[in-house]
Amino acid sequence: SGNGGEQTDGGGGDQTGGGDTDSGGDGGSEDYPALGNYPIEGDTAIFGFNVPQSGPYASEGQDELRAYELAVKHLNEGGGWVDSQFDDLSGDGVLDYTIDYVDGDTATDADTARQSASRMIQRDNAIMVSGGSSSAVAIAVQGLCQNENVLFMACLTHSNDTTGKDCARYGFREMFNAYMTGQALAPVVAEEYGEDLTFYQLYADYSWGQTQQASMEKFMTEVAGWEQANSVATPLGTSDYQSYLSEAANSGADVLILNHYGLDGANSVQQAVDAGIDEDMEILVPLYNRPMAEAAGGAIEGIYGTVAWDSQIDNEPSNQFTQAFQDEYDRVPSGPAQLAYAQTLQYAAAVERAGTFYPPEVIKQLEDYEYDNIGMGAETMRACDHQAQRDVPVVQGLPESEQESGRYFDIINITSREELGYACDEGPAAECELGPAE
Amino acid sequence: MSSDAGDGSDRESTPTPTPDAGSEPLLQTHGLTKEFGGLVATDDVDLTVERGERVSIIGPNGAGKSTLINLITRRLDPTEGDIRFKGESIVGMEPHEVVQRGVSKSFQTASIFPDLTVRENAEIAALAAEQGDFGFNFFTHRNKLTDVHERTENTLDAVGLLNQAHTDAEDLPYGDKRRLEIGIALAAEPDLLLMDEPTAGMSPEETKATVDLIEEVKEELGLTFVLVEHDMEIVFSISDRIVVLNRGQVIAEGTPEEIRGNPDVQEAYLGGVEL
Amino acid sequence: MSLLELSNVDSYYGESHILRDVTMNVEEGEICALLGRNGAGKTTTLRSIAGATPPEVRDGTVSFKGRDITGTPAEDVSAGGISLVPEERRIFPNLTVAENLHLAEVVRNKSNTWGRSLSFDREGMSTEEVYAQFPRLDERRGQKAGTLSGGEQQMLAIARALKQNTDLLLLDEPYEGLAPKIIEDVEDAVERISDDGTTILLVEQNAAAAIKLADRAYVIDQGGIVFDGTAEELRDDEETRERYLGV
Amino acid sequence: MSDRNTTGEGSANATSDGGAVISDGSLVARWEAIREREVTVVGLTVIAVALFPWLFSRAPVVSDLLLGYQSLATLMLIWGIFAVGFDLLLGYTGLLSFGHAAFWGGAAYVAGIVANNVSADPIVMVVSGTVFAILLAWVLGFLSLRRGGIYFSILTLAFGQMLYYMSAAPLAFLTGGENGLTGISVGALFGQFHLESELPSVAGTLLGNWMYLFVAVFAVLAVAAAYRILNSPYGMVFRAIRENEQRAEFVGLNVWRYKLMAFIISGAFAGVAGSLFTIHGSYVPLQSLYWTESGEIVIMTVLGGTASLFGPIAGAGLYLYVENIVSGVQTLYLPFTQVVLVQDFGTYWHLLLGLVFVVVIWVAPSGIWGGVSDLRSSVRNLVGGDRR
Amino acid sequence: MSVVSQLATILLNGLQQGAIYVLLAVGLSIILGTLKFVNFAHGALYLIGTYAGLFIALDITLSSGKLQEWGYADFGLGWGFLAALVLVPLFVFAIGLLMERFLARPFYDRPDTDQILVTFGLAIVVQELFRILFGSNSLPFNQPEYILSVIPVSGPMQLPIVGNFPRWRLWVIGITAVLVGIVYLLVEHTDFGLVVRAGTRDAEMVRLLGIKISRPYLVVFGIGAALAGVAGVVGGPLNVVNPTVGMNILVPAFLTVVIGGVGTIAGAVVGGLIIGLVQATLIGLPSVTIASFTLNFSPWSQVGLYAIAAIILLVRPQGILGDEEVAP
Ligand SMILES: Nc1ncnc2c1ncn2[C@@H]1O[C@H](COP(=O)(O)OP(=O)(O)OP(=O)(O)O)[C@@H](O)[C@H]1O
Ligand SMILES: Nc1ncnc2c1ncn2[C@@H]1O[C@H](COP(=O)(O)OP(=O)(O)OP(=O)(O)O)[C@@H](O)[C@H]1O
Ligand SMILES: CC(C)C[C@H](N)C(=O)O
Ligand SMILES: [Mg+2]
Ligand SMILES: [Mg+2]
Repeated sequence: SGNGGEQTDGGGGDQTGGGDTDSGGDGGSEDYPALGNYPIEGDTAIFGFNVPQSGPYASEGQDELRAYELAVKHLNEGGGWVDSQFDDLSGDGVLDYTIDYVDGDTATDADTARQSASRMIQRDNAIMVSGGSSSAVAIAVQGLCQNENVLFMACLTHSNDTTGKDCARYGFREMFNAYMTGQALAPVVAEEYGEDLTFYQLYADYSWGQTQQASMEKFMTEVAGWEQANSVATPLGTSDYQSYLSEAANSGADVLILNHYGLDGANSVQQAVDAGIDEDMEILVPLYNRPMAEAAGGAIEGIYGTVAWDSQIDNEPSNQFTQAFQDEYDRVPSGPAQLAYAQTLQYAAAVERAGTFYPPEVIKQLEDYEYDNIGMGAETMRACDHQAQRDVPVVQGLPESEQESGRYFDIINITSREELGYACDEGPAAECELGPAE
Repeated sequence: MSSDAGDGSDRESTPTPTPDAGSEPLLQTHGLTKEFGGLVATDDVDLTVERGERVSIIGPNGAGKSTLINLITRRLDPTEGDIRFKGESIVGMEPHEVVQRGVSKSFQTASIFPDLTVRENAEIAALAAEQGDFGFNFFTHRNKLTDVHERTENTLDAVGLLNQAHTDAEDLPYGDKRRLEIGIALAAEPDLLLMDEPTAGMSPEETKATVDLIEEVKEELGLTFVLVEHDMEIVFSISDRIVVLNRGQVIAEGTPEEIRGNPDVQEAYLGGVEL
Repeated sequence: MSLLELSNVDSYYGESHILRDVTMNVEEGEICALLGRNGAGKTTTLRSIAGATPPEVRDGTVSFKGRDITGTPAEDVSAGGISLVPEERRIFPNLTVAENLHLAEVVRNKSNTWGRSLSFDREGMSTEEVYAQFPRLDERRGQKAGTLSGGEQQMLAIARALKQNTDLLLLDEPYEGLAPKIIEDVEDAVERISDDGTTILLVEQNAAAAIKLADRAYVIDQGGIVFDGTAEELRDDEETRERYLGV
Repeated sequence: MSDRNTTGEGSANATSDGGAVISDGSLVARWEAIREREVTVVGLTVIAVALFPWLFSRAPVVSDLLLGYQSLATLMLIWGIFAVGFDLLLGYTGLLSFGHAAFWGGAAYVAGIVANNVSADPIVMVVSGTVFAILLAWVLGFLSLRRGGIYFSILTLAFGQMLYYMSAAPLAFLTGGENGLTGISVGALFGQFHLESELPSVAGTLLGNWMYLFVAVFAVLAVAAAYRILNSPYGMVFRAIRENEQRAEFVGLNVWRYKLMAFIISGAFAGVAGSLFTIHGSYVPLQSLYWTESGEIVIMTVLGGTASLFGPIAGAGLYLYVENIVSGVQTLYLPFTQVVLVQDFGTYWHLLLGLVFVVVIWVAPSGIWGGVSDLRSSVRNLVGGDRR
Repeated sequence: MSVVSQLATILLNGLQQGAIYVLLAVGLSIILGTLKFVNFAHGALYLIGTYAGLFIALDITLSSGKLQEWGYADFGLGWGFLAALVLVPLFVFAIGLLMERFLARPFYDRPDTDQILVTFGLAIVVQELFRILFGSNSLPFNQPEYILSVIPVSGPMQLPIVGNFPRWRLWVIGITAVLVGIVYLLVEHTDFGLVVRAGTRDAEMVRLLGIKISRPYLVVFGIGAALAGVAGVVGGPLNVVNPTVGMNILVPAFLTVVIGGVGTIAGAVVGGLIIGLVQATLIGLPSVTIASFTLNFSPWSQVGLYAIAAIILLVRPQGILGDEEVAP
């Protein structure tokens, strides 16, 4: 059955101290200096789940929170992947600590998210913060966590910058990024629509949209051999794209790439179809998710994109998670839920391996850690930029008549991680400076 | 309205002192005209006020008295004509600039600072008088401004409100509000004081007291003032000269005796009731 | 029973006590003058009758056709048959002459009474009657009232009142700012209206002009009635005139 | 004489209750009394500011009840500074600006940009942010004050939004656009003290870190400055303008320039606060220029009580408290029992503030502080008779 | 694509975007002009209109909010769009009446600042109520395909010169034109309008003529509110639906009023068209390259809006069609 990760080099050498403290309930205060919220007072370790409970990504946030709660439950009481996939975890707390959590509302707003994270860290002494949705928020919170020496297990964030120019020693990302989306999508659409095409891009004007736009430009030009006609930023929060779409239609380009996410994306696709653009142009939506597909309805028919994780992915960990989630909440988990669940367990397992909550030791355990237990195949959490190296599913929207609850697209292809990614001195990683652990 | 009844000749016959001859008049208007839409509120008014003179302006409602005052205080822009104060044209100035040059006004309805105390009301006026129209003294404690304080106290003393110095202005009885209003106007120690119906709304006793107050400042400060008033008793008792306005035009001008006997004034203002 | 009766009315603007114990009555069909100097309280009296606020009537009663109308809102008083032609004319400058006049009709017009049914002793004039009365206005139907001369505005204000269903017309200084020739026109109009059976309460500072028309007169000073008698009596009462009318 | 009325409102008149004798001697005495009171106000502020973080986030029992934490205490002071300045404009001068986010956010950005490109010295950051806010206030004030009343509010709103959209897109190369300004690392104070580090010994227990101390110094200075301004000729002129602008003009005051100064001064306070916000968070969200941020300062000020020195600070504190702490409360119990009053109480925080705000405007325009003052004076009257 | 067709498209887009602002601004403007009441809660009426339209027209499944928690996740009447278009204005009209009676009236005599503050507070309260009840998730407001099952209203429509244009957006322009026309006729050519226009200048005199001005006031407020409600219904399918839409649309709506001039319907129309056109034009303008420097206009589309507004107000403080304020 599922094999947990193996320890690669990196962490091994200095790890002795951590091992010793394992037995002492104190979590090793004598061996490691106080840092961030380490040592933990009392016998409960607090996780901070900072998710959007309001704002445009609130529905993603809610599903994340469900998954987080499920993860905490499994950590304390066993169940789900704790029993089946993560050998490091006992199902009886982490080390000798019971896990508890606090949650906060980021309102999909960077400032609010930071205030909320800061409360979790300062008042509630959270030892780890997880969350995200909207890369701007994730990056802002990640920066705060770096300053506060608290680990940030990024959940839903897809911008190259999260593990690129804004990367942090204290932040780890399981989600793939825009760059990989470009890599995964380019060959598929080149194959489907042919070469020598021109494309026109609209993108949400913030970290994610910008890097998504840049990545699409790079790979559509380099890999598919297409030519970019124009690329236009739309302010984040735009919901009426008509003027932008008119321009796109006027450009005479063959392909329209809509770098919008969530309902914004649903809107831009729908409005494009409503304006008859699909009659003259092919449309691409690089990053899909379910609420968006749901909202866009028939408009997504035939449109290519990538998704994080989907319950349609059929392998053992995926099915186990879907089952556990459904048992608990009576609903099919979304991609973000899987990320939230995985990131929480991943952290806990690293603590177990480190034998301490002392953040630098936990970081060492996570860096270059290899695993194959969260339903996306074999992965590595790369040390140089803290970006998971993983597979990326490419999907195509179904016509309205074939859509049913929980099924809105076909998984065309799960692009293997071998065909994706970039070296540590390449692409986004070249700009990454992780900063100190202590 | 362009009726041509009874205008022109009378006004031209009244003597208009020639300007710049030796001692300049304090205030002079030339062809001052103010139109509101089609309505001519003041029509080609030439008014001269000499230093130390007490001039009253009378006339029926809507004659343009208040408009004239408002033009002089720069609350309104003239449509045509010029206003000179101490020989300097004040047309185009901001109201506060005119005040700073020595023109003060008491308002028709009591215009005070209701939520401030009586002392503060006076102090604001004193401040403007002592410190000019603007200063960068936002870090100076105002209690350090001895000169302002003296002036405040003097003003309150002059209008007899020292005992109510701590009362909120809005809590004063109506008459005292008018008193304060006049005090605010006086605090600047103006060269020219314009008063628009200072006794309106006062009881006979209050009116008497106000008249006494005016008489008193007139003596003490040697003030020049222009009074708009409907109370003929006051007008005839304290004016050196009376100017009668009707429909925006000066129809007569002269000493109280001359005015009393002027048939045009009878007709236009006093109502044609034979005396 | 007089058409209009004020008994012991006290009116205030905020805390200023303006009308003090005013008692007066106006008989049906007469022209009654209310005289006094500026600020004596004439306008305040009219406003107290018409239900306009401020002032506030705190004591005493106003009754019209035997009904106590103290404190009745202005629109109800007006709809009940008392029309006020206020000081300063108060025509609507942004509306044309015709619209100004039409407005007076709105309330009378069945479909526009906002739900009230009324009965009147006297119907308001028709538009044509009004124009016949004031030919100057007829010439200016389409002109914005704000651009009329003062005298024309005054005519418009009176004409507007005449278009209402009015039993009692309150005129506040109708000659204000009018040239003598126009004053005569207005005087004629007032007389004719009176002959038609409308009762008129006329407020003036110009005692002579008022006495010419009036049957009876009151003189008010400092908010209190100081004289009450026929026009002749006032004409002969030199002392009152001198003391209270400033002449 | 110095034992009461430390709030700064209407203070000057309270001193001269000795009577109307005017002589140099009494003026000097009066000035000294004022001085004394000024020292008292500042002294009390210092004490309050010094005790606050300890009470709020560390003191036994109290802090457990309050559920406070250090960085929120700092943030409250920062917004408090902003609110004090805003009240000079709204409460004292009577001008309702809906564009103050421009000064707060503008200063925050400038402080951040300076830190990233010129000098990360916290003092340099504060100075540059504030100078920018002052210049900006001068320009925007010049334009917006051309009209009064609601038009002033709408103009400030419009200019504020213009700045927001400027930094959202065209100036994104400077501001980071929607991502906010990231990567700010604030230098050590005087090259010595890292703001994040704990203060030594007792100071550490009371104040916590250098950051708080740094902000607290500015907060005390802000209160002192505001107190002084209110007791300067300006304070009186501002109130005169609020009461009767036209009359103020006709006593010979250049009302327009005073209004502009009120705007600039309050912009300066916003600038100090905005710069401190950057130092505190080492991050500037684009949201800091959005008009709802202006709305927040309006709410804080009005809730706390306009036209009072400490009301707005209390309002800022209360707002942030509700936003950050009450919003996290899951279940509201009847005090000292297990009886559940409201489930998910925290989610109602914004609604709650909105309702309280409406009620305050409706029935208690003097705000919370006004309520407290009324209470205090009625208690004083009860206890001390009517010693004027 | 020819320049002509591009210009025509920009014009049409500008008209359509302007139309929503016009609907909001006409209401704001007549309320401000007639009742002298500053309504910062006008956006809340738009919000109510949008949600009401959504629930009347469609069947919605809520995924968050208290209603969902309380078990009322499936929501909506699904009566179709025409029903929404008729019922929502009536509903919001009624809300407008309540607002006038219980909120505005007590504040007529209070300073402008108090009016701004109290309505701003109310706007927050409404927004939060919606957030709590319906969740803060954006809800999709799908466009109607047909009205009365026969008239197609969605999908592209082939226009001369312009080419494909979304049909629904043409409807929005049409509906706006008709409604604003009706309101214009009502205000300029009926007795009701006469009373309202007279009341704008001198409410007391209107009362002295025997007319109960408080009723026209109520109606004016109601009409203003209803227009905001319509804006919510027709604009909803062009945007997402969430509790912040009201606050977001408020500022441009106010700007429209101030640009056009308070109290004039024509002004609101002109203001709305200027805003719509400026926005559409800046987005539509091709970028200009001078030497190696490329200037893109679309990032300036929002800034441009405010800049134009600022310029207009500095040159003509009373707004393009506004009356000069009467001298003191
Ligand atoms: N701001 C204004 N707009 C239009 N017309 C005005 C304005 N101010 C005054 N008027 C008109 O100008 C004329 C003169 O008014 P003014 O106030 O000067 O009269 P007055 O002589 O002071 O009268 P009173 O004795 O009643 O105070 C009046 O007909 C008045 O209606
Ligand atoms: N709105 C008001 N607030 C306060 N006091 C007022 C108000 N209106 C009038 N007064 C005062 O009430 C008194 C009576 O005023 P009123 O207008 O009734 O006089 P009037 O006899 O009509 O004079 P005029 O001949 O000038 O029209 C005056 O002293 C006036 O100042
Ligand atoms: C949630 C993500 C997958 C996409 C999102 N817009 C981001 O910023 O990253
Ligand atoms: Mg006058
Ligand atoms: Mg009168």
